[in-house]
Amino acid sequence: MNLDYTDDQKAFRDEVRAFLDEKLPERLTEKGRGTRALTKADHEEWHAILNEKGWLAGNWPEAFGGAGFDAVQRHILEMEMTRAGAPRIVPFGIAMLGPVLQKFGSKEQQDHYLPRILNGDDWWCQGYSEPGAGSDLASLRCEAVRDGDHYVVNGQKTWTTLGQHANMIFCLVRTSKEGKPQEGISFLLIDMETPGVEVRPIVLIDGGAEVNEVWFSDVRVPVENLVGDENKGWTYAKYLLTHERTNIAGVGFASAGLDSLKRIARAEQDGDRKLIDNPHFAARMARIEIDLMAMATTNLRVVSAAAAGQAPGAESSMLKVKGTIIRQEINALTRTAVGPYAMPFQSEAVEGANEAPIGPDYAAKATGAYLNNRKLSIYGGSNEVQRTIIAKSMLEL
Amino acid sequence: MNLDYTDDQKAFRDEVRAFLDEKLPERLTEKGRGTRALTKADHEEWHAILNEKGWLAGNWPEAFGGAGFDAVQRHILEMEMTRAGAPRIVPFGIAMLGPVLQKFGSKEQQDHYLPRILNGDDWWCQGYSEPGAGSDLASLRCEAVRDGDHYVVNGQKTWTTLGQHANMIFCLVRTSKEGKPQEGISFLLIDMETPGVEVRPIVLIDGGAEVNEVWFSDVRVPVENLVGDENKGWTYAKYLLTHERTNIAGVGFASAGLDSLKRIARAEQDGDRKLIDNPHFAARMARIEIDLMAMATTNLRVVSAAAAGQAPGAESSMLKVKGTIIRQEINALTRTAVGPYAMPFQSEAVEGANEAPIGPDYAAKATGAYLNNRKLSIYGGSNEVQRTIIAKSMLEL
Amino acid sequence: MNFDLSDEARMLQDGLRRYLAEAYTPAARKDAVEHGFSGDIWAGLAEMGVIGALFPEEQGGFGGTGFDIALVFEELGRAGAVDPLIDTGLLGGGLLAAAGRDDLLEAVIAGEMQLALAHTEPGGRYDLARVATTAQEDGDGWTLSGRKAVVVNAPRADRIIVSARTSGAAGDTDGLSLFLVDPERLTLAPYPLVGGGLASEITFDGVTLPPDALLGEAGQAYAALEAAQARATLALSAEALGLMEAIRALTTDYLKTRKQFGQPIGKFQVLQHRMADVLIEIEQARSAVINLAGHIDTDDRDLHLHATKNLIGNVAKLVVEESIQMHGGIGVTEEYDLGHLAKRLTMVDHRFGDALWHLERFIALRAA
Amino acid sequence: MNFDLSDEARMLQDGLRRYLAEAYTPAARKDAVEHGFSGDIWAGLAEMGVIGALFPEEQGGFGGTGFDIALVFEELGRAGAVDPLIDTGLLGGGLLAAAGRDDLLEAVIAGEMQLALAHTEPGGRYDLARVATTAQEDGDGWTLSGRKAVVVNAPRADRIIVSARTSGAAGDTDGLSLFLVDPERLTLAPYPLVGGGLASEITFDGVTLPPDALLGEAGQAYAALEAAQARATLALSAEALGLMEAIRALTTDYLKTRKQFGQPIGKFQVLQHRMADVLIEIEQARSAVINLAGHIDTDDRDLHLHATKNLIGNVAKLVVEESIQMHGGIGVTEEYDLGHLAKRLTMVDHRFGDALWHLERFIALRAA
Repeated sequence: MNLDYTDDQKAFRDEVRAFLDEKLPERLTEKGRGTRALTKADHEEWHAILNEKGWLAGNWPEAFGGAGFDAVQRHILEMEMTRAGAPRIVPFGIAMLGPVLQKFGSKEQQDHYLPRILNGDDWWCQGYSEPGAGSDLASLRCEAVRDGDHYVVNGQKTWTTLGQHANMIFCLVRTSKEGKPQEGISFLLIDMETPGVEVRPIVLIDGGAEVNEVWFSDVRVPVENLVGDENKGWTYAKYLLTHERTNIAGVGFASAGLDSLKRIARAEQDGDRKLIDNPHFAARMARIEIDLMAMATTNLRVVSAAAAGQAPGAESSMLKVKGTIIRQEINALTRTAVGPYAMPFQSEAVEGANEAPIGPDYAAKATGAYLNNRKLSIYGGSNEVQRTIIAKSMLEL
Repeated sequence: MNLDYTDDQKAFRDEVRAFLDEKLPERLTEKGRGTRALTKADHEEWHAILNEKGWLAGNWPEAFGGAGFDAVQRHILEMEMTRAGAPRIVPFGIAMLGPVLQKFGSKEQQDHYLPRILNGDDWWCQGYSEPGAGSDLASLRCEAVRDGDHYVVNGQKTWTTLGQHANMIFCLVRTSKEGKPQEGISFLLIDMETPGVEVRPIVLIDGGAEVNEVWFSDVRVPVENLVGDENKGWTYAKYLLTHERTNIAGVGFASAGLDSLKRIARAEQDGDRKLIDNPHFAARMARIEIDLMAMATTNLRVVSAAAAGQAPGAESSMLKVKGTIIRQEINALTRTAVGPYAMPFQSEAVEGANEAPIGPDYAAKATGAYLNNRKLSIYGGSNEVQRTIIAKSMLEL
Repeated sequence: MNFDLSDEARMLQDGLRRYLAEAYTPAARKDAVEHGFSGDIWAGLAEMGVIGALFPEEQGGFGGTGFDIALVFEELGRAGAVDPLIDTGLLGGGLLAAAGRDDLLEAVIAGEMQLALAHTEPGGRYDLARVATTAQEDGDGWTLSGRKAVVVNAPRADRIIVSARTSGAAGDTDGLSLFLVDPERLTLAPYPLVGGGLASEITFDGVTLPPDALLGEAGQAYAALEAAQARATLALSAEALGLMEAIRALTTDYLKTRKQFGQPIGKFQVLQHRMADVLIEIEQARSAVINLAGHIDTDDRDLHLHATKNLIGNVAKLVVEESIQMHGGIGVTEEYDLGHLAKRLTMVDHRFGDALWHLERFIALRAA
Repeated sequence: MNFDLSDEARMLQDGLRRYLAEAYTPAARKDAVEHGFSGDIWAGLAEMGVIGALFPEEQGGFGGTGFDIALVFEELGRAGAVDPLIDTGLLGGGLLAAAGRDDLLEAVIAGEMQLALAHTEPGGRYDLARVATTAQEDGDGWTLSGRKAVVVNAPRADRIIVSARTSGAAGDTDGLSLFLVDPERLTLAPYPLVGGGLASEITFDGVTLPPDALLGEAGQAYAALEAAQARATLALSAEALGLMEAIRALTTDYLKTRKQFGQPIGKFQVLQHRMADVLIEIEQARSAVINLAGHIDTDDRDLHLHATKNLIGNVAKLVVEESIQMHGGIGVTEEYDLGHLAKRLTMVDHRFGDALWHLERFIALRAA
């Protein structure tokens, strides 16, 4: 046993740090820390910088233009980027669709779409959830009916994150109502410029509009946009969900959040002392930090096993649950930390958000982040679904 | 709305206090506070003192020799007795069987058994639970087969508290296997001197042996010992369970436990300060006290409604859950408070327990009480059963 | 001991609940959220005597007990009402009453005057004595200098009551004075609050006031501020209870109608038990509000104040988080009712001291 | 970065697990619970090299890393073993090693000597510096006066290491000295411990010791005590992890076999989800033990010490309470295996500092 990185891993970490020092634009990290949202152009700029270095698709094999990193390298890259305040790599093309196409897509699909993801020619979004089919994906109803060389798609998707920026969407659609609910599902790639596709923003509780409904009315999709076999989409979806779970614990986000919380607690006056010296506040913060120290090691254990070729099982679910609890507690305590300045409504979506924030800078995002991040335990398989997976794998019931 | 007692209620409280001052033997309260268990004779002595005053059966109508107190008076009596450190009134005859006989028993049963309960001629115990039928009472299997003027009882009961002192047991027995499981159950009174009854102690995790298994082998019980109608025992059992829930919140026990915890925390040295001045300890204790202050008022609301003739519904279940959580947290924090002196095994059941305790007096019971009181959330309808009752009554599912 | 409402109280409760259920339409709420309050509803509340119920007869009202306050605000909470009754009624009105300004109080009770209390300062958090703003007396009156933070209802107030130091230093309870200020003397940039309503930051940069702007006795305002804030805290706690009940009702309905995996999600035992725990805690919150209401005019006021606000803060967090989780995605959308209620309930912990703040003071009182 | 055991470590783990599964029969455990340890098993452990695994080669062992300690004690915990390896090996043996007493250490590693550390005093709680017992030097040696509390394994120890003050006052880290005492010089009344084993209170009422009873340098014992207790805390935390795993296995089996309301209770979603939370927390405990094991000889030792023991204490409470609750009545009976395991796991929080104690010190270290 050895908790330290190997010399090679340390060298890689140093390389990442040097790269971020040099190439990560200050303007983007400032946006991340402040009240302003990253624009589509911001994301594209950062993707291009990473792509130039060859690190945009750390998880892709080199044959497909990826970096071919192992799990530990990917972990190092993610941790260092988060620590440096870099924008998150938009996951839909890189982390989600890419692996599916590489495993199940046709040669034509791979040759066409994979380079376009890397180059930023396509912005993908995800069409999984439907109203009435949240955690229960198998019950989805958006249907695709074969009509000659096309599928005709009708229905609705929802919770489509950043769909407003996307020109392409990968969808689970129902192509058969026979057999078990999950047996009649297919995996379809849809150009969002096709007539009949409509995107409507959903305003969230924090005032932001990063998620969308996507409506399909007689949308004609060429049959060559089917990935793999018809009615086998459930298999591909599960494969994708496994890949989505890279960095499922969110250790980097939690660490960055905790650092930020500590800065706030050191700045906030609480009577005759700083807030960080309030023993009751400090106790809540310490419990979170202690939990995070342990979870970070659990995460490394899973990462290390993955690098050695072992597929993570219920451990992913454990990391998801614990990771979201920790991040949400950090959000809750950050809201507590800013005191009365949690009250002003300071949303990116509200006019005037580019004005100076009300109260200290660090207060502006606290309430919005708390409210918005309630989603962490809901999406990507709710924590209830994860607990059932854990129990089943343990109790064998 | 008015949170104060009425003048009559205050007068009653003062009367109770004066009575306890005068009549409650110091020897019994000392035992309660120390490491020694109350003997059968101790319980009988206290029952006799209460009976002489006419207060032993506060919940019984005066026609049956009870005090005929309303819910508020009973609450006052219970709170004052607990506060004074009086032994608990043994519930099996007074609180459980008495109301069942008064409602469903024959005139002969009432005339014979009720005075004997008050006089202390009979010590009753309860034969409800069976191995394999804990919270799921309807699945019980101990059977009574009619044979002329007798039932012949075979089977086993368990968790029979203080059964070692009892000469009588009231049992739920299966008299029919037809219909729904709860339809074939009868309520039977059994003399424990009858051949074929055997009592075996169950040693608990704290070393005590207050609960027992009771075995029945061809035990012949006269048919006149059947309460009410054959196969209607489930109805009587449910009625009994409702009555058992008087004082279900255990506010008195919790208050006494919290007072004791505070005394310990004021006595315990913790570095350069007393433990009560440790902010992290104080925070846990304050949270319990704040919870208890609210629950005490919830309890009064239910008591007040009961005094006005309203039957408590899911409120009993809420009080049971919250009440046991609070008492168990007090036990847990008391164990924490005594520090390393939680380690010596100081059980009443262990030889030498009448010697001076190891460490400070107040430490002797801490670990045993913590372990033993895990039962609070298990018996009398586990907290899981209570939560289901609450949810059903609210969700109407 | 009696937990029943008097007939008058029950009539007020029924009337208010019915009125709000009818009048507080989505449009009216939207109006109140964006503009701080809805004028028609404010007039309606005044007409029903809701403002008067907050004051005793000797102050021109017909209520004023802790239970009256709790009753009114539980109903406002249940309706998700935004109207600034705490600011105008309990803070502003309470301080006017303490200073014997019955002339203005009459207008408040009639619904004709809106008030705001400019007290908290940047960095002051929840400490009532942490006022650094100064008021200097000269021959012509008073000169105010300092900054006030998150002054709720300031943009809509007809008068703003401003606390300032006439002696001592930030943290002292002595030396605080109150001034009645016409907002036309100030530059107020309004901003919206989470959960609705408007507030302003206020900077006093040598603002001059006439001599009669002083409210009550100079230097002696702390006790009045404490009493007014105690009643406001009771009101906010009762509002929180009403919000919890509304959220619980919404969530219960959702559990019964929303289907996943082939059945209403309320059939899932795990959600049933968690909902049972939520219900238990809401009952705890109800009792905590009763405790504070029953002790608001007694020596035990502060003990119950700290206990109640601590418990309310903790239960509010549980109710918000569990109700959103049980709703799933829809729980974090703006459009659905839960969002508004959850935001208001979340903000309860950010006024008059949060759960940790009250915990520490409860411990200190118990140790005293 | 590598979380795999070395081949040697895996062999030791497999061997120890097999040995304990066979040798630690109910009768052997009963023997150990009542008498402090079982002689045959102690000899067996020594023969397998389990004691030697706690010490590095230069001290006559063949291990001594944090991971070696964690491995051994996780297995002892899994078996519910009572034997006082912490007292004899890590506390006593560690202090002998620090004082260079290789002669005695050899006997310890061979399993031929049992030790106890008499350090904590009544009222001293978990504060390592709170020693009031004094040792006075005169021409003929040392005179000890004072009281020691809950000296684990004292009744079975061949030698007792006693801490006493040669200068300073209770609370000072300077001035602590260690003495090696033959228990025949003392009157020891043994008493049983919750979860098994024996201890004594020890009163030194002018007990005289020869000059060579001093272990190490006079007045300089604090650092050695701290280091020995850190390793003992790692051992205890790893034992707790093993106990958690054993309890989890027992509870999982019970959930699969126990039927209520017509089905195995493990089919109830509520118990499934709570068991999932228990499992998650046990994984947290495993990682916390790894963290401490990996940092036991680094500058970050104390940060991880406090974090790990805090987390272990909290998770232990959860595991004990949930496992008993899921078992129902049988969970509180003495006869069923869970009782023994739950008691041992509960007691983990009462040695070397409880969860609250370590939380406060973690906060202090982070603030430093």
